[in-house]
Amino acid sequence: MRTLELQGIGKSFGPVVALKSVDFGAEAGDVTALVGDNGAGKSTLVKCIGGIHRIDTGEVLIDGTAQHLHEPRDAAHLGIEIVHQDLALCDNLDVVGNMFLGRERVGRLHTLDENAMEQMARETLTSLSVRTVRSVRQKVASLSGGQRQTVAIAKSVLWSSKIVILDEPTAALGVAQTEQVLELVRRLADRGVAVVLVSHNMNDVMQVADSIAVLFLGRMATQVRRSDVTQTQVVELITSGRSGDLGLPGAESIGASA
Amino acid sequence: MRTLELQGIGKSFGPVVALKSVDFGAEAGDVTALVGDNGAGKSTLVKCIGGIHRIDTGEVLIDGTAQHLHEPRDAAHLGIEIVHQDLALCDNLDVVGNMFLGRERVGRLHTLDENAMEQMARETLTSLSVRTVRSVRQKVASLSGGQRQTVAIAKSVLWSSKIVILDEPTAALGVAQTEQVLELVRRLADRGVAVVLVSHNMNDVMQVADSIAVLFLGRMATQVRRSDVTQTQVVELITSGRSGDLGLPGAESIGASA
Amino acid sequence: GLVACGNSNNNSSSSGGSSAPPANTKVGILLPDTASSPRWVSADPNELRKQCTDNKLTCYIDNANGGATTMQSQAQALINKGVGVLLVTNLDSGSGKAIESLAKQHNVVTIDYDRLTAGGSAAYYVSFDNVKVGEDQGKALTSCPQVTGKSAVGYVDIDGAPTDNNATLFAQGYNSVLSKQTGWTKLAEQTGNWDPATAQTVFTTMLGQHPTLGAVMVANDTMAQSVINVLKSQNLAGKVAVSGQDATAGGLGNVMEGTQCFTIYKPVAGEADVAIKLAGEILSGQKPTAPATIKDPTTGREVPSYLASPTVITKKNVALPVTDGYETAASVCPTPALRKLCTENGIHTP
Amino acid sequence: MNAVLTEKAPQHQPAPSALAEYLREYVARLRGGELGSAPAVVGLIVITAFFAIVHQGFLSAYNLEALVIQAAPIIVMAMGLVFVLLLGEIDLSAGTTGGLCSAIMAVLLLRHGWLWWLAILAALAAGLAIGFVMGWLRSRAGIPSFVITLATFLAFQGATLILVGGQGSVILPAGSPLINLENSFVPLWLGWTLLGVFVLGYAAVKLGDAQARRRNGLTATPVVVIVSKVLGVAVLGAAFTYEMGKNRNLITNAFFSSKAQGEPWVVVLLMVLFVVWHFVLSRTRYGRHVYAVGGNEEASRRGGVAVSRIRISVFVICSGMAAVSGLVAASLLQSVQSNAGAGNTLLLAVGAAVIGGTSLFGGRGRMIDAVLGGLVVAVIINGMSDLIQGSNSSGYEWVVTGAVLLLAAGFDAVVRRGKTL
Amino acid sequence: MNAVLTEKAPQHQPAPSALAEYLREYVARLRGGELGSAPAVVGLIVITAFFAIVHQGFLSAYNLEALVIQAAPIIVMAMGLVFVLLLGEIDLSAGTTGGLCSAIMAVLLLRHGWLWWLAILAALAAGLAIGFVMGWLRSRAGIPSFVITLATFLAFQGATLILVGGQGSVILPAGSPLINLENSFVPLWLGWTLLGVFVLGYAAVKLGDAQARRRNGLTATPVVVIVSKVLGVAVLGAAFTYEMGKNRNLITNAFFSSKAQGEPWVVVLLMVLFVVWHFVLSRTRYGRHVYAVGGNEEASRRGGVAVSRIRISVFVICSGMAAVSGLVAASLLQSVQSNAGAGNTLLLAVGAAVIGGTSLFGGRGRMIDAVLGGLVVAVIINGMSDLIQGSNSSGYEWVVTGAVLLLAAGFDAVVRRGKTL
Ligand SMILES: Nc1ncnc2c1ncn2[C@@H]1O[C@H](COP(=O)(O)OP(=O)(O)OP(=O)(O)O)[C@@H](O)[C@H]1O
Ligand SMILES: Nc1ncnc2c1ncn2[C@@H]1O[C@H](COP(=O)(O)OP(=O)(O)OP(=O)(O)O)[C@@H](O)[C@H]1O
Ligand SMILES: [Mg+2]
Ligand SMILES: [Mg+2]
Repeated sequence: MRTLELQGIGKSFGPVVALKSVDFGAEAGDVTALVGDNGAGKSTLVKCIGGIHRIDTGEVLIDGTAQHLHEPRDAAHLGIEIVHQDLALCDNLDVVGNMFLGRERVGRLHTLDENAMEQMARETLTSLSVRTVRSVRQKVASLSGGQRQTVAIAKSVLWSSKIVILDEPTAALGVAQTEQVLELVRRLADRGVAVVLVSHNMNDVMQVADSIAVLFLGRMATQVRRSDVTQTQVVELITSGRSGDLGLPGAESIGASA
Repeated sequence: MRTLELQGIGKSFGPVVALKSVDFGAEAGDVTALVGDNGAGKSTLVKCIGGIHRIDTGEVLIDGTAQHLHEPRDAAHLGIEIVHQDLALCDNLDVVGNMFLGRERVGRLHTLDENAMEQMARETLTSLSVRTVRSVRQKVASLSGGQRQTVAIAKSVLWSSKIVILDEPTAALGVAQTEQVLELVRRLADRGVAVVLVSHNMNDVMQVADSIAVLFLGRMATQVRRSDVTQTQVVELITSGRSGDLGLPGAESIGASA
Repeated sequence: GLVACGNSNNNSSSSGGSSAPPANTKVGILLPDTASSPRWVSADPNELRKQCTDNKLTCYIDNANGGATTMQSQAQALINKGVGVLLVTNLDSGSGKAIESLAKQHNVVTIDYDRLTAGGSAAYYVSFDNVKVGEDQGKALTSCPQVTGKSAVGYVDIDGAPTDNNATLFAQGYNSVLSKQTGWTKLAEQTGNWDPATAQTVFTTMLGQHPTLGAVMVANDTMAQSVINVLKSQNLAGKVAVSGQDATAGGLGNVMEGTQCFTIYKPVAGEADVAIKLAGEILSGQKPTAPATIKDPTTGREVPSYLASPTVITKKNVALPVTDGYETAASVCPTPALRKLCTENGIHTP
Repeated sequence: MNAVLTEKAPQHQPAPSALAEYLREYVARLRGGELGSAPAVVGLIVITAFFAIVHQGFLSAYNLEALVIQAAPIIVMAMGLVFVLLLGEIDLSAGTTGGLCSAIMAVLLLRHGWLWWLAILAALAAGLAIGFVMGWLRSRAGIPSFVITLATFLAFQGATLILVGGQGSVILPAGSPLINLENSFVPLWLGWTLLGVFVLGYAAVKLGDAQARRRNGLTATPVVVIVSKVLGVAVLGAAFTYEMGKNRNLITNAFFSSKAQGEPWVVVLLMVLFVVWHFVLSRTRYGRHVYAVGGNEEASRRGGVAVSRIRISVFVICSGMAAVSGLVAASLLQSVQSNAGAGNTLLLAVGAAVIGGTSLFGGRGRMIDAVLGGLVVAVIINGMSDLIQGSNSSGYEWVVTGAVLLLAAGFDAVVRRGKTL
Repeated sequence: MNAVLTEKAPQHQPAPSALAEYLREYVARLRGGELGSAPAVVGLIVITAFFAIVHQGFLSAYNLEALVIQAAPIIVMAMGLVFVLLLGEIDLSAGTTGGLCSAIMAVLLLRHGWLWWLAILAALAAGLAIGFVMGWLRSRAGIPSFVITLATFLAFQGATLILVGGQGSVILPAGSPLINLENSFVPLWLGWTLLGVFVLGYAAVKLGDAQARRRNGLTATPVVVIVSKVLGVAVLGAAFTYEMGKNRNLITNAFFSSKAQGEPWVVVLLMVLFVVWHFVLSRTRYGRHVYAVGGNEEASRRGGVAVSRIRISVFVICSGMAAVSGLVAASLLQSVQSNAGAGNTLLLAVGAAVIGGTSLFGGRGRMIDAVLGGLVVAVIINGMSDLIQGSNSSGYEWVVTGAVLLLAAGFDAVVRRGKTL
């Protein structure tokens, strides 16, 4: 029984079919990489899991039970944490405010416990190798691209959750920060979290993943163990939907590209 | 005489000093990589060149002449094209509308020549290996992260310009698209354009750059020819501001990080 | 806004009084708005100022622009200035009462000017009799040439704003007359809100429903203009009896053209001179006795009152408001066509 | 264009142009929430049907004319507001600007003896100047437009009062051409000719577009779809022109043979304004830039759009149209009141644009929104004035007007649910 | 918290807490455009000084009282509007909601003989219910708030008219406690006690905060800064209380010995409302969520904020405060008009919030904005009613009010130039 299991997920936007009967699974303790070309449907799939998009068809199973995800809150309650590709931060709040958004700590009289939150925010950021954020009381509007991404990542790993999904978390990060995040991903998995990592960087994927799922034009081409494929095969799967006997049947991989 | 030359650029946001007397240059026919840690000031520097931020101190010289850049239009008139890190597209316009924004083609009676624009947009996108954009009449609000980035890149290379600056252009791109963009960058340089490439991907930088400039905490650590450094040295420069006898004097590289 | 007027020389005695010159010569005047009648914009302020000068009083004139709160703050400002008498034309009885009790708190005597403050504490009431205005309107309408001799007349009412108590009183007046008129049937009644656009929309619909109506009981001249606009588009202007009120320049023009049957002329002088003279007497310490009383509908108090009578203006006496100086010939006769009519009707244009 | 990119000239696949394909796409677009004018049109039909049922004469030629001339000032003002709203701005003073400009016209005409067309030009110039100042304040001084236009709303109300002065209103001389706008009618032959020109022009443009696209190998609207659209417009227009061709004089007898026949001239004005502004918004560079700035100001600035010039220009257009609207209202009332343009004028015009489908947050809106929304509002007000009677009617009328407005907007919103860009 | 991250527990550097450091930061923040209340305060001082110069009695105790009781309804309404504006919404009907609620109160009190406090509760309940319905329509049906509240603006105006009826107003009985709010005064000893409590409470909270931060090793405001702020508030408060302690009855004689002394009770109401809402916005989870939704709705939704509940709640608060504002206005006028809350009430309250520094686009605004902006507006209106002379004064008054409003806003905007979030 996998921690996260998707069965036959389909999703259309008006005339656009973004996902078509996608199966996918992520196990506790594994890093599952979700790869695919631009516009393959990775982010759409992540948003479906996160309750941001309603699923048209198919089911999401958590620990083997089918769940209804209508709101991001539903996902959070099930222990799913997500860093979305479009980071979505509140520009008018500071770093602390964003990191604790929706889960603010309160103290006496139900007032916000700003001090505790500020300290936790600092510690988290430092552990992610961020040295240039001048103050956690800065508005996020003034952060650089990489700094914003770090805040979003920090926000999602602050909480003990069952499933952590990262949609291209290192896209804007520097060399050192990228390393930290990959290490963090490994560490989370080792603690028994089911981690899903969306990335275009094949080096990172091959380095850190236990399992690799390839989306091709809205369909799941294949999901294999890392050890069963080479990097070249993965790239081939991404660009053409099949590689040798892996992937979609020939007709579909061509037909779908029409 | 370099096509683009920056002398002693300084820029502060209120109490935050983002850039401090930065010198930088890019030659026609070269790909100049601009690298640095998150928050080092790369995007701020690019925005200063683009006329989005006013420079506090220092000068921008184009072909040896000092220029005043108060508005993005000023930069465009000088033949500078920029893809900014925060792509900034008009979500309510379609792909064609965005690609030709500010430089629409007009036909008879000063009406928009939609057909010509649509065709050029298609051709450009195809040449960038984008296969999943269903229609160039789609609103960009509905595009995936990588597709948006492609539109922004396509927008900037549509015009023959003297200087092309790309701020992390491949961050969200897939494997094939990244390759196309790097190839494009090379091709542009070969045609005599001065190309500036901001990137965190050292492989790409080492592969495509002729010259490398390293920003460290708002100061220019060094600018060297690609052939004079190794990848390890560049990474060291990025993370600590110096490497061997390259980079900032010891005291500054430490002092600045306080 | 305030206008200081009159002679602040305290030593001269008041015109008719034999008593000692008043110690305080300051009179505050609160006017309501600019929409319910054009009179509040120029006719009243001008006449009141003139009377103040004649009576050697210092007058401060404010217009509240229809805002009850504004009037309240203006009253406070005037009391702050130290006025001894306050003339109040209320926007409604409630806010008028608040002002009067405020004035009472500060020992300032109040006079209801033109509008009675029900439940208020004014010492005097100076006005035209508004129910009588309405009755005059009703009577004049029934004797319009368009309807005389007809056995059956269908008519419609277009009332003033229901927020304005005067509109209620006018309606009370004309309805009491028209409902008793034999052969007259009311086809519809709506409010025009003192607003010409509303009146025009409303009357357009009314005419569509009742194309054979014979008379329109419309509360004032501004709304009458809208009614005439619609009638004109149907070539009915002049064939339907249309009422009015206020003797505005436009109203007088319409009366001369025959598209409006009559208007009601309420010479402001009749009110203003009484009120200002009264104020002067109060300031000099007298307590004049009023010729009549009006019963306050809420408290039953008999308010000492000075009531003036309105004049019905038809084509026959159309020159009267101009010869009185209530309107200028220039504003009544702006175009060559009207100038010709003016001359025919005895209004002499310069 | 940079030749770098053309090295790999691509093959563009010829597009399928079948009707079936087009309809499939249209339905999918509708389902996906791109509704265009559909909700406003359906809303207009429903409300009209409602009033036609409860109120006998509602669809008579007489009332149809009344409807059109009452709707005209609202529609004209809403057209101007669309520009301002497209930028996410607001002009609270459009109503009083119209009032002030019409007061300027009336005073110049009557008290200073100007020629009528000079007075009208002066009023329009005043409108444009007002818009320029407000746009300048917004764009250069950076004051929020809500505050600027709140201030001018108050100030212009005062200025109109001062200009019109103690008489409460200035009455326009009977024969003046301005009055003809709302009170005089297009000869029948001219009405039909204009309709013909409009329909043929529409057909020519649409067919020409499709032709050009097909020549360039792009997908185009199928001819049969264009033809049915054109036919639809032609039938509606013909029905209107025919209805307006009836004699609307309620009473005829031997003495009066005059007829009220033909559409009011203001219809022609509305058509011209609509065509011009629709063209500007949808087919010119300027229009594209208006949308762009409304969608993402920063992106437009980076793209080289002269953002502050665009911002000023929309205020100029809006105030200019407000002046036109004020003149149309003056023509309707044949006079200018001292409180012209105050009251609910502006709110109703904004409501019209929004009900038509224009967003208050910028970036979404079209000219047709102003027309359709303005008609909805006018139908509600006209219908309501017969529905509720009595001397205290205005209270009930307000309540019901509010309720109907809410229903119309609610219908629109539910249909578009969550699709507001 | 996930222990994964704490493996590398970092050292947080102890922050420098010197006064110099604080001031340097403050100046840098000012220069960087984070101005807080500074522009509104400076504007208030300038305008007050101006009127005090041109108009002798402007700063008299008598006029000071008038100013406060005139400002109260505006401030209360603006406080409620801040919540709605923080979400980027608008409530055009706040004025008429206040009017309707006060009409409900008056009718229940006078025509149905309810107890006064029951009638007040009913009015407040009506306000909350109205807010709930509008919030629900906005949040669930997705109708733009401009349209919803335009509809309710009209409908409530009508409902008030129907309730109050043809007499134009309902007069509140003289002795009713509600009237005391604006017309009766806090005993001097109580006024001083309340001031003391307020100042001490303020000091305690600020010092406690700094203490806690320092205990946790975080940078804190230096004690000397806090002390000077507290002293500033204390001095201003004392000056006001002292001035209000003077007898304001201008004419005294043998018959009337009554004194008007002490601040009006409404001042206490304002203080309580300010403290409560300020606390809610700045120190509770709910307040944080209001800012978050205003800043980025989608991010808030993803963060688990119950966006639609927040959205409904701000309308409830706004309409509830509108009801309070309506009651305060009724207390001021000792009656309820049939056109209560119509006119410019709402626009002035929104203007107040905006001049205070609240953004119309959501995400930026504080409670103090409503208070400062409301005072600016009240000072302008009060000062203006004495300034303008001439027979056509109301016209000029409008013009000048508009101009001054524009100046106040322009000053604010120029100071903040380009810093509007
Ligand atoms: N809201 C939407 N409306 C219409 N189409 C959409 C919408 N969101 C996504 N799409 C389409 O769905 C497809 C998949 O998009 P998605 O964002 O999931 O791609 P992705 O795999 O994440 O790509 P990338 O690597 O570029 O981030 C794209 O073709 C995109 O245009
Ligand atoms: N508008 C602003 N206001 C205040 N500080 C700013 C602003 N813009 C940037 N900064 C600060 O300036 C510094 C440099 O930012 P910049 O965006 O140039 O970094 P970068 O080198 O592009 O980083 P990245 O690789 O993450 O994109 C950062 O510390 C950032 O917080
Ligand atoms: Mg994606
Ligand atoms: Mg950057």
